[in-house]
Amino acid sequence: MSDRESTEDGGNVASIEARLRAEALIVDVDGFEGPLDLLLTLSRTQKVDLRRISVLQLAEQYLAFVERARSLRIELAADYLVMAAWLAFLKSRLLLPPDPTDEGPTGEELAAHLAFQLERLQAMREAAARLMARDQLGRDFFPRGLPETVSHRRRVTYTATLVDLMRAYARIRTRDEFRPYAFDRDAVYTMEEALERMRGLLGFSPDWTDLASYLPKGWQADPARRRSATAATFAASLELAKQGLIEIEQPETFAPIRIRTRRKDDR
Amino acid sequence: MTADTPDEPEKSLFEAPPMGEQERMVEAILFASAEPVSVAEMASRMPQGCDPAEALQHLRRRYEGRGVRLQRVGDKWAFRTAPDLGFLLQKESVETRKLSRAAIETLAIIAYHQPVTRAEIEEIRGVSVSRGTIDLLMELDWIRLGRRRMTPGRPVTFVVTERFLDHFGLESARDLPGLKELRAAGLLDSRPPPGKSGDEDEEEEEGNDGQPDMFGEDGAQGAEDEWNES
Amino acid sequence: MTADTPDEPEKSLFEAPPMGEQERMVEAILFASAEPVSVAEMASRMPQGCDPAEALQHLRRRYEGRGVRLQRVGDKWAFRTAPDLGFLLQKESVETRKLSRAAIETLAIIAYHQPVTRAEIEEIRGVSVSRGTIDLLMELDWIRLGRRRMTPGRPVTFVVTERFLDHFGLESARDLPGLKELRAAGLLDSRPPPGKSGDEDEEEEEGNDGQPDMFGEDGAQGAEDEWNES
Repeated sequence: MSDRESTEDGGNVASIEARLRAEALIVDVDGFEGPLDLLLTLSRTQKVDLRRISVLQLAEQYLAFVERARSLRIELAADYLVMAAWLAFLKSRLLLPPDPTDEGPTGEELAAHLAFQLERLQAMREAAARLMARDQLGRDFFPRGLPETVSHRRRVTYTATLVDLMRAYARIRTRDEFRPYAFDRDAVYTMEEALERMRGLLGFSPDWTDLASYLPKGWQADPARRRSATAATFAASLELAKQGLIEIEQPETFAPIRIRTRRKDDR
Repeated sequence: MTADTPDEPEKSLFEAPPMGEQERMVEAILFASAEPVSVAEMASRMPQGCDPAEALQHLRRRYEGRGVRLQRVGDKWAFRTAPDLGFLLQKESVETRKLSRAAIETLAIIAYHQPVTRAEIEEIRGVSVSRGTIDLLMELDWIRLGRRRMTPGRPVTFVVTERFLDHFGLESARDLPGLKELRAAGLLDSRPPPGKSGDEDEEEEEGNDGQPDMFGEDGAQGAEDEWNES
Repeated sequence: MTADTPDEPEKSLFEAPPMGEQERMVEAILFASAEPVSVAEMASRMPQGCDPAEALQHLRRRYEGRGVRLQRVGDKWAFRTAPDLGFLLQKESVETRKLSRAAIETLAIIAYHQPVTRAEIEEIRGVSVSRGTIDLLMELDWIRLGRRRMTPGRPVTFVVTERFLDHFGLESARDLPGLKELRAAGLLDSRPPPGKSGDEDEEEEEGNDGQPDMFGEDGAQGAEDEWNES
């Protein structure tokens, strides 16, 4: 083919080559992975380091390509046209003197970024090629072919003490008659006791009442006993509030906590 | 062509790789193969003139006393874990769990009332006994089947085992303290010991029947726990 | 193997085995597994007090130049045949699916830029990334989801996996070929397009803000840390 071309009129050779190249591009248009890929391919015709590439020239090449595709009635995907529009804009920026009132990036900045994108894409392609050229597992080097299985045994042991056992039995057998009471800890007022007491008193407190007034007799003087009773009563009131039996309020920080019975129609 | 000239310095086209190389080759082949490999098979894969049988002997010596060793399997060869290191291929994890409340109560009833049928256990507990609970106690070898009750339906009974006595340090099930003694020992304290609260879920699962008192010890304990968490 | 020092103090029940023994154990564990094994995993299977990390160093030296070699894969270790002997093992080779150019490029971008969002991959390749490409790489277990980017939309990121490292014989993502040069040339920087100020793809724009090191050493380290966590 080249022989035939060289025998022809020398003046035509360049244009024929150019035409062939253009047609090759057009035929190949499906083979490109988008406008950036096409630009990268076009940039190879400049045969320079990508960092010194002429973006203006590249833009012109691309626009010419799109123009030719259009004249050949080849339908280009939208992103090729978007890129063409952008490159046309970039070209005008690069050619016209910068407008001082115009904000935004200069043509040079845009061109530099495009060059960076092309260089980065090229670099990634080379990196991908180098990666795939490495020795690969299952092709160049191999894992153990006869692995021995590791048996996994999970053993669950259960523990229980004699005390647990007896306590459990006591719990069942005394469920009915047994009433909790605190022995050998007479300064402790339990929450159950508080609950018991409060439930008995609830019906009589339709209005806000200081929580402290619920403390049982004999638990108010001694500080240790008062503390325990207060804590238990407070805890019991939270439980009752949770059950929707009462409401709690505290007007401000450290103010007395007050409760009242929740009205039946509110429930 | 007297090929056997080990001291031959210059390389010929048909010269086999040095024995060290052959050893490496045999090593790689045996390592990567999914099954034991025969000497003939090795020879067919290695460059011409190789002597895998000899390479094997070198290799075998090299692995003597190592974590793996070269082992003959019929007329084939394979790497195998050294027998004394077999324990490394077993992974064992032991998890200690507290017996669930349902299980401990069921166990207690069996211990105090043995031989006892399932229906009796349910009557005492007030809730049905799940199959899993019985299975677990059987698996632990703390209970076993006793004689069938000579009543209609001939239900099976459960009794505690030697292992149960052993675990709980009892000479016989009759040594279990009675209610009075439990109370005297302070074991009827209303407060569940710390850490027992986790049992609540279990209980709820089986239903709260027989616990009409919502504000009994358990309800209160449960509520307290919720506060502690927040 | 010369671990038996005569002046060894008296053996206690909890004394770790001599280093020579530990080396054997590590050898056995790694030989038994086709997959890389972590140091923690080895330690969990070996007797208490063992130091698999040190044993690995000894073992690695022992296998230098042999037909199989000890290879680090992230924070795990595996025996692999020496690459120069691959020709012997063609029989074992598994036919791998031929990857499309898009898949290979996407893989490389994820490896070199990780953690990287889909929008960033598309920005670099200049085309959209098809769902199938990501799926395929995930299926091969070469990439996985990394942490979400803390930017509007919280886009997911992709990172390469330990299996990727294993497949390409890399000790860590930092050993990717040419990584240093690419970084030095600024080609792994995230460089937002000039003048992009929220009028276009907001998510992508913001994604790059305030994370200048996302693609740098820290990025790679971060990804590795995630591996270590698992």
